[in-house]
Amino acid sequence: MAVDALLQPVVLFFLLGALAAFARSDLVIPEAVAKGISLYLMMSIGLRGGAEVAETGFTHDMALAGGAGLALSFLLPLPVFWLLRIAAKLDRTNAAAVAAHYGSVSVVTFATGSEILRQAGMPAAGYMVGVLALMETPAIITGLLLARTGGTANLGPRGGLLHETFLNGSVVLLLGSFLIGMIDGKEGLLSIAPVFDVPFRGMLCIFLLDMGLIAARRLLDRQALTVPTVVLALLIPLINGSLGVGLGTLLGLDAGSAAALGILAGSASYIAVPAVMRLALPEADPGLYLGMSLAVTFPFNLTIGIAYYGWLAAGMAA
Amino acid sequence: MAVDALLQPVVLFFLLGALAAFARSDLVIPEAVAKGISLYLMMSIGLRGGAEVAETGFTHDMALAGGAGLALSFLLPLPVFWLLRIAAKLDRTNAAAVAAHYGSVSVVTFATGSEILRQAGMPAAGYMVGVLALMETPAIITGLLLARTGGTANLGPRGGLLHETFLNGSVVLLLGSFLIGMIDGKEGLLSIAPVFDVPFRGMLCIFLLDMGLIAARRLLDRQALTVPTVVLALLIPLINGSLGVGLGTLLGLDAGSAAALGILAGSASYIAVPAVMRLALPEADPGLYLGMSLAVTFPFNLTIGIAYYGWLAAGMAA
Amino acid sequence: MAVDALLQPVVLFFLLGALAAFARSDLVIPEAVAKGISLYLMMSIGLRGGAEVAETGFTHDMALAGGAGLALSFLLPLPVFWLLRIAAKLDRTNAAAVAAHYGSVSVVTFATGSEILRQAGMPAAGYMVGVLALMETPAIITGLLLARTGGTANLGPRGGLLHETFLNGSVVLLLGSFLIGMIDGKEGLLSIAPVFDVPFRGMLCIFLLDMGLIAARRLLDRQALTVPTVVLALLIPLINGSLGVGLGTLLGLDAGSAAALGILAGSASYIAVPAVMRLALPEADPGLYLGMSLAVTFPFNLTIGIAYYGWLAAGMAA
Amino acid sequence: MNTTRRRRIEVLADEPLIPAITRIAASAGIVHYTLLPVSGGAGVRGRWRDDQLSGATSKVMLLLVTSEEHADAFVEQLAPMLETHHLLLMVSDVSVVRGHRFD
Amino acid sequence: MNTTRRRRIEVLADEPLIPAITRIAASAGIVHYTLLPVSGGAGVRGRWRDDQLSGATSKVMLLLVTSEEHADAFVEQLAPMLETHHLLLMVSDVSVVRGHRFD
Amino acid sequence: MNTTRRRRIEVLADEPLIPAITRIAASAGIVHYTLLPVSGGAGVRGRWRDDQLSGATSKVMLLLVTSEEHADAFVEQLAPMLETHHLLLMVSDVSVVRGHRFD
Ligand SMILES: Nc1ncnc2c1ncn2[C@@H]1O[C@H](COP(=O)(O)O)[C@@H](O)[C@H]1O
Ligand SMILES: Nc1ncnc2c1ncn2[C@@H]1O[C@H](COP(=O)(O)O)[C@@H](O)[C@H]1O
Ligand SMILES: Nc1ncnc2c1ncn2[C@@H]1O[C@H](COP(=O)(O)O)[C@@H](O)[C@H]1O
Ligand code: NA
Ligand code: NA
Ligand code: NA
Repeated sequence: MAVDALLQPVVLFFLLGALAAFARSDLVIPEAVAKGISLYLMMSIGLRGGAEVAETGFTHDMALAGGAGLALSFLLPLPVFWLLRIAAKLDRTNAAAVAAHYGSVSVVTFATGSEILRQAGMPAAGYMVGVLALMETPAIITGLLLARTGGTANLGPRGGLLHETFLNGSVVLLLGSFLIGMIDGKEGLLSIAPVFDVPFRGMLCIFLLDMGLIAARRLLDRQALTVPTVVLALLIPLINGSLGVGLGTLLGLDAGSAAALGILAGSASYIAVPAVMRLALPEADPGLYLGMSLAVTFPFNLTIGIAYYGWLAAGMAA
Repeated sequence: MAVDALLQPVVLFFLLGALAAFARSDLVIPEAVAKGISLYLMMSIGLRGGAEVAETGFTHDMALAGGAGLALSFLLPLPVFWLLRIAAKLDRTNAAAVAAHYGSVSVVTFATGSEILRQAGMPAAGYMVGVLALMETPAIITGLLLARTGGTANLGPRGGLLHETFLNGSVVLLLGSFLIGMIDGKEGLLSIAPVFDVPFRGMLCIFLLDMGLIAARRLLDRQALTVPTVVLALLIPLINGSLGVGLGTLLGLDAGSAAALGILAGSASYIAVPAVMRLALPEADPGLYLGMSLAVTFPFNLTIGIAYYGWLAAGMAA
Repeated sequence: MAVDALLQPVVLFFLLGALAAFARSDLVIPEAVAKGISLYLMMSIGLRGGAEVAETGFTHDMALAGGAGLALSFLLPLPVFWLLRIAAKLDRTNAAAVAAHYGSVSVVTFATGSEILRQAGMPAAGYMVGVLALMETPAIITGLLLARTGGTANLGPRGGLLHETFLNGSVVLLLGSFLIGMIDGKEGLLSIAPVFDVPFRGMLCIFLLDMGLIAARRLLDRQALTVPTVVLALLIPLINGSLGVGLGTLLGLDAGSAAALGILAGSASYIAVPAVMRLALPEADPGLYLGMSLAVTFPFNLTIGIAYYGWLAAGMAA
Repeated sequence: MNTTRRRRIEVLADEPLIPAITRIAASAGIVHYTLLPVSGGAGVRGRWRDDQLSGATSKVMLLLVTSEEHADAFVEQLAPMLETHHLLLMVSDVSVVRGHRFD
Repeated sequence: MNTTRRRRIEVLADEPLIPAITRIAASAGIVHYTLLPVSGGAGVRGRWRDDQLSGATSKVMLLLVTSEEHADAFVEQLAPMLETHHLLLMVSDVSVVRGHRFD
Repeated sequence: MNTTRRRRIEVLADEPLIPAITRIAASAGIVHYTLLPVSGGAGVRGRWRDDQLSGATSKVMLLLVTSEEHADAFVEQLAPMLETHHLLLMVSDVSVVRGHRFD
């Protein structure tokens, strides 16, 4: 699976973007287009997941996976925080901010992983999209508790941080689309499938080209990344991902869904969490948390992590 | 039809956008993307309408519908103006500006309505797209006559207001695409159908998500809206729409086309007319005319109006 | 073929854009969307060309066509430079800058030409995309040698001009996609064909609408264009294109590929070369080189040139 | 360096009004200008953001660098429209090189 | 023309912080503002460009025209956050017509 | 509030020239900068609008806040290119807090 996965267009476009940036090409995807595709991906993932759940109805597995996801998102920041404090000597605020990113999830890693798993004949269940949505925010709460800061009240959001967290644009769009998918079902979505289903992989290619550019440019500009933080940005996904796969297998999920839980646990947010952290912990360095999650962990998961979690899940199921 | 219509993805995405905005989520569709989709919708509507007319050739019905559309667009602003002056106590300039909006049409309301009518088994004829194009501008002329202002000569457009009106970007694109559709016909458009035909409903979903966000945010920022203007923004579409359906039925149009004429008469412009009014009647308040047409009448038509005009047309035909 | 070609949607949308601009309509395609579609076209052309080459493998014809393309791109600037100096009395710098544009190629002219040739039953071979990529940059080197300027060292790019030239965003994206197409082949690209293959012609329509707007607006603003430069902007593509077709036929390429070589030779760059020239020869007037290549030569090729090269190639093959 | 003092004029206006305002500038002797995008704001008419749907409420910032004399002529001509057309006008001083280019 | 001297305040800040900063401005008596897009830059935290992916590192330029008194109150309130929140604050003078609109 | 007077430099330049100009700024001691988008304009070379097709004629506004000394060095170095490269250069005064940040 590993080599095949690496040669798929989605991954190759990511590498193309990264190479172009490393070679200091001036290639740029307009921000509005990249943002538009990112919104498209949320809608598409949400709709398709919702429609699948509409078909299967609520099941025992679903509840188990949801509970596992919630627990992982709440708890994973704790060991990550500890690692960052000990091994990378980060201050409390920065360690808390980074930990929140690793407890939360990356939608695009999940999307790419789902496609690769499907290609490999072990698709994840539709309800894993619901789990994805559930896992986005709890880690933020843990992160803020870890930061123990009442601090920057002055510039805090009016509605409070929880409001900001749950109503983050990408969270709302993913959840909303999931609900619409559940209401309309596969049948009802047929007429919009030419937009939200069929072109999904192609759109993902364009988006990953942009991700390659952004991740590599961030790596080139690295101001905040040190050797320990880079090492941890490779280690943490491996640990978290293995925990996710293990927990999924223990709970009796099918191999595809257990692999997906591993992908979620192993991935780090770079959309929803940074936006909240910028507001909640403005003293934390965005160069650090975006550098780790976007420039190191994301490429690692895309090229190695996903294949490894899939391999692990297949092995544990057997 | 009503409940079904409300549960279709296009409408649900509009509601999702509106709810997100009301909940003060930071969800935003990049302007360039929204504008791009809006242009896409014009091209698609124009091409498909033109291709249908190319198939049927010019017919008697077509001429009748066109004449009815022109008459409605020219005349509807008169009673609307009178209502606004009497019931909402608007000054002459503002009343004239708003009246022009209600005489003209909303392309997206028409597009959504057409899809819903088609789904319900009573599709509008292809030439109704031509009627749509005809109805965009006459109301502007009536509105300017009502405003009776030679006023703002200083900042008037160089080519005169009529130039500005007929060469408004969206009018040109709709008409131009309609002509291209007529020249190339269904056959000739086959190779571009994967872009301009198949994905239409899906693109409409994304656009309506944005419309929901914009309409609801405008409602939240309402500075210019008062109780009487909101009530009128609900009443006028009902009256105008009923007149449209009635006139269409009287002229012997099929039920689908009569319903479409109702949708056109009942809808209010929020793209072409505001752009011209900002130039022609700069003293008129955009908060008022965009508030009424975009934040009140558009959602009303989308959720209730379209279903009602369809029901009325079906009833009158029977 | 000529009339048919002119009535195809791609060409009609170009004319619509040009007419709208001449009539001074305010129609505008958001820059981000136009840029996004331009990137899309590069990816799509590259992928499809690469996949075809993956199928046929390397052939003798391929090597010949590649060599011919390289030679044309290196050498065509020489007579063009001479013509511009003699007939249009341009100074050395401007003549060199313009010559570089005519030695290089226009990706969209090639794309439109390929579609028209395919429609006419004489498709170009897939490897012509590789030739396209080869022809983009050599002309820049000749142009810089002709300009004989060590001049603007102050504002020169850090990595040197060759770096700038070969790593221009559009060159990288085209070549990268070509390679991905070769790696994955038709099979591997199947899952992304709904994005990169099927909608190609429709996307080209939207892009050409924008090109019509831009070309016509540039013609209206013409500051730098004189009668001689306009005449040359019509003559040069004819000469270069005929040379290209002749050389292709001589080398034994099939008629479609010979026509494509003519299209490449006859077209002038307006994306990659201007970006490099602005940096390398800042004293050269962008109004002149973009005016000639974008506002005169591009529309000429689209409406007449492509049909003529196709006719010539068919005639020579017979 | 040989610099000269010039006036920097900024006008925030609705996009559809820009061509008319640059015509007024030209009639006051200022033919060169630069346009800057604006993404949102709040004024007496409430908050707005650039939704580009109709472009009717999009705003643009017009920048003019010119001599005191031309600046005064322009401000004089534009003043009556400031209130009715909801324009924001600011004038300040800048130093430029090659002053004759900005007369 | 009857012009008045006012303060022009510009604040460059991360997009997520803008609502909070306009609230501070309002509490200093400045309720009208304009937002300008910014596309990139470099500071002590290194280079950035607007990638809009999360919006977390996008920046926006906030423009306020106001009286000296309100300007001072605003700067006073914002000053402690300049360093911690990586804001860029500039104040200069402009002339405006209808000065009472910018008090 | 403790404010300091600094120079505000704005340079309007074609996008491809920006990296070279920031290098000149750096060599004049100004390493921090901000880039603002520009959407169109008119100059001696006629009207332009940002069509982004090649980016060759897109322009960008570069903003530098710095000390008088560095500003003079920068202007001195850039001056010869103003005419040949069609740059627009403006210098004005601003007050900043934490003046040492802008030396
Ligand atoms: N004092 C101010 N400071 C900055 N921008 C302003 C100010 N007053 C008005 N504006 C801008 O000018 C626009 C029109 O103002 P108004 O005429 O008050 O509606 C507003 O929407 C703001 O974007
Ligand atoms: N001297 C300066 N001139 C112009 N822009 C600056 C300057 N210093 C900082 N900035 C901008 O303010 C942002 C934050 O600055 P900093 O707090 O130094 O990271 C930078 O990324 C720049 O965009
Ligand atoms: N007086 C001016 N005021 C504002 N912008 C100007 C002025 N002169 C030139 N510009 C801008 O600088 C660009 C280049 O100017 P030029 O070198 O005259 O072609 C123009 O396209 C304008 O955008
Ligand atoms: Na995680
Ligand atoms: Na109407
Ligand atoms: Na050529």
